Amino acid sequence: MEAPVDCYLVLAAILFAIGALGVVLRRNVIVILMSVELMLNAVNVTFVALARKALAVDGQVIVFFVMTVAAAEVAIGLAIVLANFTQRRTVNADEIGLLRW
Amino acid sequence: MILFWVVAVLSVASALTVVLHGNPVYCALALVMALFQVALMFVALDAHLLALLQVIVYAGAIVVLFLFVIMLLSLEPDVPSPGRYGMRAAAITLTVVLGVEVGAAVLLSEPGSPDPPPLDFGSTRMVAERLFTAHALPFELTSVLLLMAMVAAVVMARRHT
Amino acid sequence: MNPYAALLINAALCALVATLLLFMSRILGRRRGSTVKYEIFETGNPPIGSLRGTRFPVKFYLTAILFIIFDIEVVFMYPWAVAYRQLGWFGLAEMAVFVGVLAGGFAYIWRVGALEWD
Amino acid sequence: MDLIISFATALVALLICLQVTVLLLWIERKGSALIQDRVGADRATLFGGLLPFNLGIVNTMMADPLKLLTKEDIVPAAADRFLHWLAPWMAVFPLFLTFAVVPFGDVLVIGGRQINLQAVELPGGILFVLAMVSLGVYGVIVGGWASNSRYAFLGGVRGSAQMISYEIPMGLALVSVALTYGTLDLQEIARAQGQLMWGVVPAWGIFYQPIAFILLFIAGIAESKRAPFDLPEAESELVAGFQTEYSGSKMSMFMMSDFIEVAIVAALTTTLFFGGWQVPFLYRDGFHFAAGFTVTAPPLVVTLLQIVSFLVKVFVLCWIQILIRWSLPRLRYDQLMAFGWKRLLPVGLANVAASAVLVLLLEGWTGA
Repeated sequence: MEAPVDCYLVLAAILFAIGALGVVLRRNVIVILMSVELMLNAVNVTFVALARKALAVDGQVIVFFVMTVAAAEVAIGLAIVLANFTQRRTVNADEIGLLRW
Repeated sequence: MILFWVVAVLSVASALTVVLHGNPVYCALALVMALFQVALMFVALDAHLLALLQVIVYAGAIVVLFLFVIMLLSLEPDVPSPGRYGMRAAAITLTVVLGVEVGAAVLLSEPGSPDPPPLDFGSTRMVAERLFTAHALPFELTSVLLLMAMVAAVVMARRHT
Repeated sequence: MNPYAALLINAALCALVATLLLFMSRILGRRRGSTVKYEIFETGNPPIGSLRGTRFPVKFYLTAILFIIFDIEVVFMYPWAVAYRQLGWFGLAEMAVFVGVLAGGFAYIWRVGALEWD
Repeated sequence: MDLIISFATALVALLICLQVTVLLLWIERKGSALIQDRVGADRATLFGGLLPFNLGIVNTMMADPLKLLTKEDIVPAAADRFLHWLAPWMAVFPLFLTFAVVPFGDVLVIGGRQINLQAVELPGGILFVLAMVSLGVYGVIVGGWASNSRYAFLGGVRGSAQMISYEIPMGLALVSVALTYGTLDLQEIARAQGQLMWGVVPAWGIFYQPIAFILLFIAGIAESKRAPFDLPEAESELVAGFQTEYSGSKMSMFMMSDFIEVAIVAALTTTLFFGGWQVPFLYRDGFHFAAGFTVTAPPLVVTLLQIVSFLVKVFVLCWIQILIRWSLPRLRYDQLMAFGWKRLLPVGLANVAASAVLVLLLEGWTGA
């Protein structure tokens, strides 16, 4: 028997919550970025599940754009982490401070 | 149904590993695992093209970049240390609120599975035709986003060499 | 048969064989360890310092970042290639703009010298 | 019944993969000897030399893997034990799985039951191959890092940077093939190559996409980390690269992954550019030659011919890769990167653009 679509929605919400937890709890910027990826993926699952439910393929199309955003985000995010690391030798979000170079 | 539970348990377990494991390399590998489970969910939800692209983009590219950065910076393992108690409280509240919200949403919605999808639902051709006609403008804008990411990354990386 | 079920069977089989291979030496091989054997190989010298903390040229990250960008570009091309005959000239123009923008960026990073290894 | 058939085809795909690998080991040892004017491996005898003659191929094929598998397994004290074990598995598993989507024959009909000679009939076959190949990076980078050794780590970093760089041209080559056939299904692509052009030349992909073939072949060789792209394991610089700290069966798994990649490149190019399992003039009921000359053949024979044709093509392409490996010197790292990014990538983009325009012009012209 196939699992109803709603199950996937709940699962996606749990994954999203775990990702949010990671963003708040961890201090390592790289792990924070990973948690953000997790959240984005949870959202993707929601999109796909709803696309399946509404039988409209647009939900799947949006996932394309989410993937692109995720890739761009990681590319720039990690470039910032790198630039910061070469200056201060740390990836700790608390020590980095806000936007000061 | 069995498959769903396997995927659910594995994905939650690997997601928790990402969040809680001290060694960033293990976090990254757990992330790969979690993303695989998401790909399996896509298959179950008839998003066949997306499942494959998920593996190519996330597992094949994004996590590789994560691993590169972690390994080349040779980071020491760190324990998840919530610095401020306010943050921890906020996190738990957030999670609980979200859980309640989703539970309510699911309970309030009409139960039951929708109609079986048409045979080619989620096939490459179907998704592509939608993507390149109805969503042509976002698609073009995506290129600008990628362009900005490319240029920004290069500028950032070069500044400090 | 559902191709994904078949894929699952394949994956199970492949995983089994790979795991068997992995533990083969533990099962078949003898074990006669010594401290020297468990040292890191550094052409005979005792290893100096630790690998952790060594830094690497920024080029490697840059390569990985550029790879992600172009990978996304290629990913968009697959569905486009499949539906290309239905899209016709409109599809061609669409992809031309998309690739054109990225090609501009590519020309920029080429000129700036981000592709040079020295 | 479906389950049994599925299991059987899966087994066949895996066996093809393993056998080709072991056979390649022998071909490479003897082939390199041939090229370098040596005798090559000739000492392996069965039963300790009790047999008066040397069984050659069989001996080497058995002796080499057996020797490797019975060696001591060493995990350096400073290594990350879990990842050290995980890395070879991650290197080999996705490559094993790749063969599942490669069609090695047409549909075989036994007792009214149609069996597609492809373990997994995935509609996105090309994407699947690309995904699995891109997962191959993990074994290299994790293996190099987990060993905690300088040579291994340098090799791992070099290797992974090289592999991801050459994935882009590979992807572009595959896109132009997908454009030509309008599908991502490998079996459909193989079937589409069954026609004849002007009644004589088989309509193989190489005549439609010669540049894509060259791109894919070069990028594939770079993916398999063999000369002239063998910088990650350059013996004279990095001892053995990312596999320096590995021994026994784990080391053999890394070695195997290289050979499987050679076989994958060969199988993929065969399927996309050389008609896959197609034999020129052979159709489901037998040969149909140009001048109406026909030879009928039973379905089983046709299928066998197809499988043999597939394997022969694969081995010819493997042999070409081995020739290249033993003929060309190693590139320098900057040359390698410059070649991938500044030459192959623009050529790949141009090829996609040219194919796109040509597809529209030709099909508009013929009204198809």
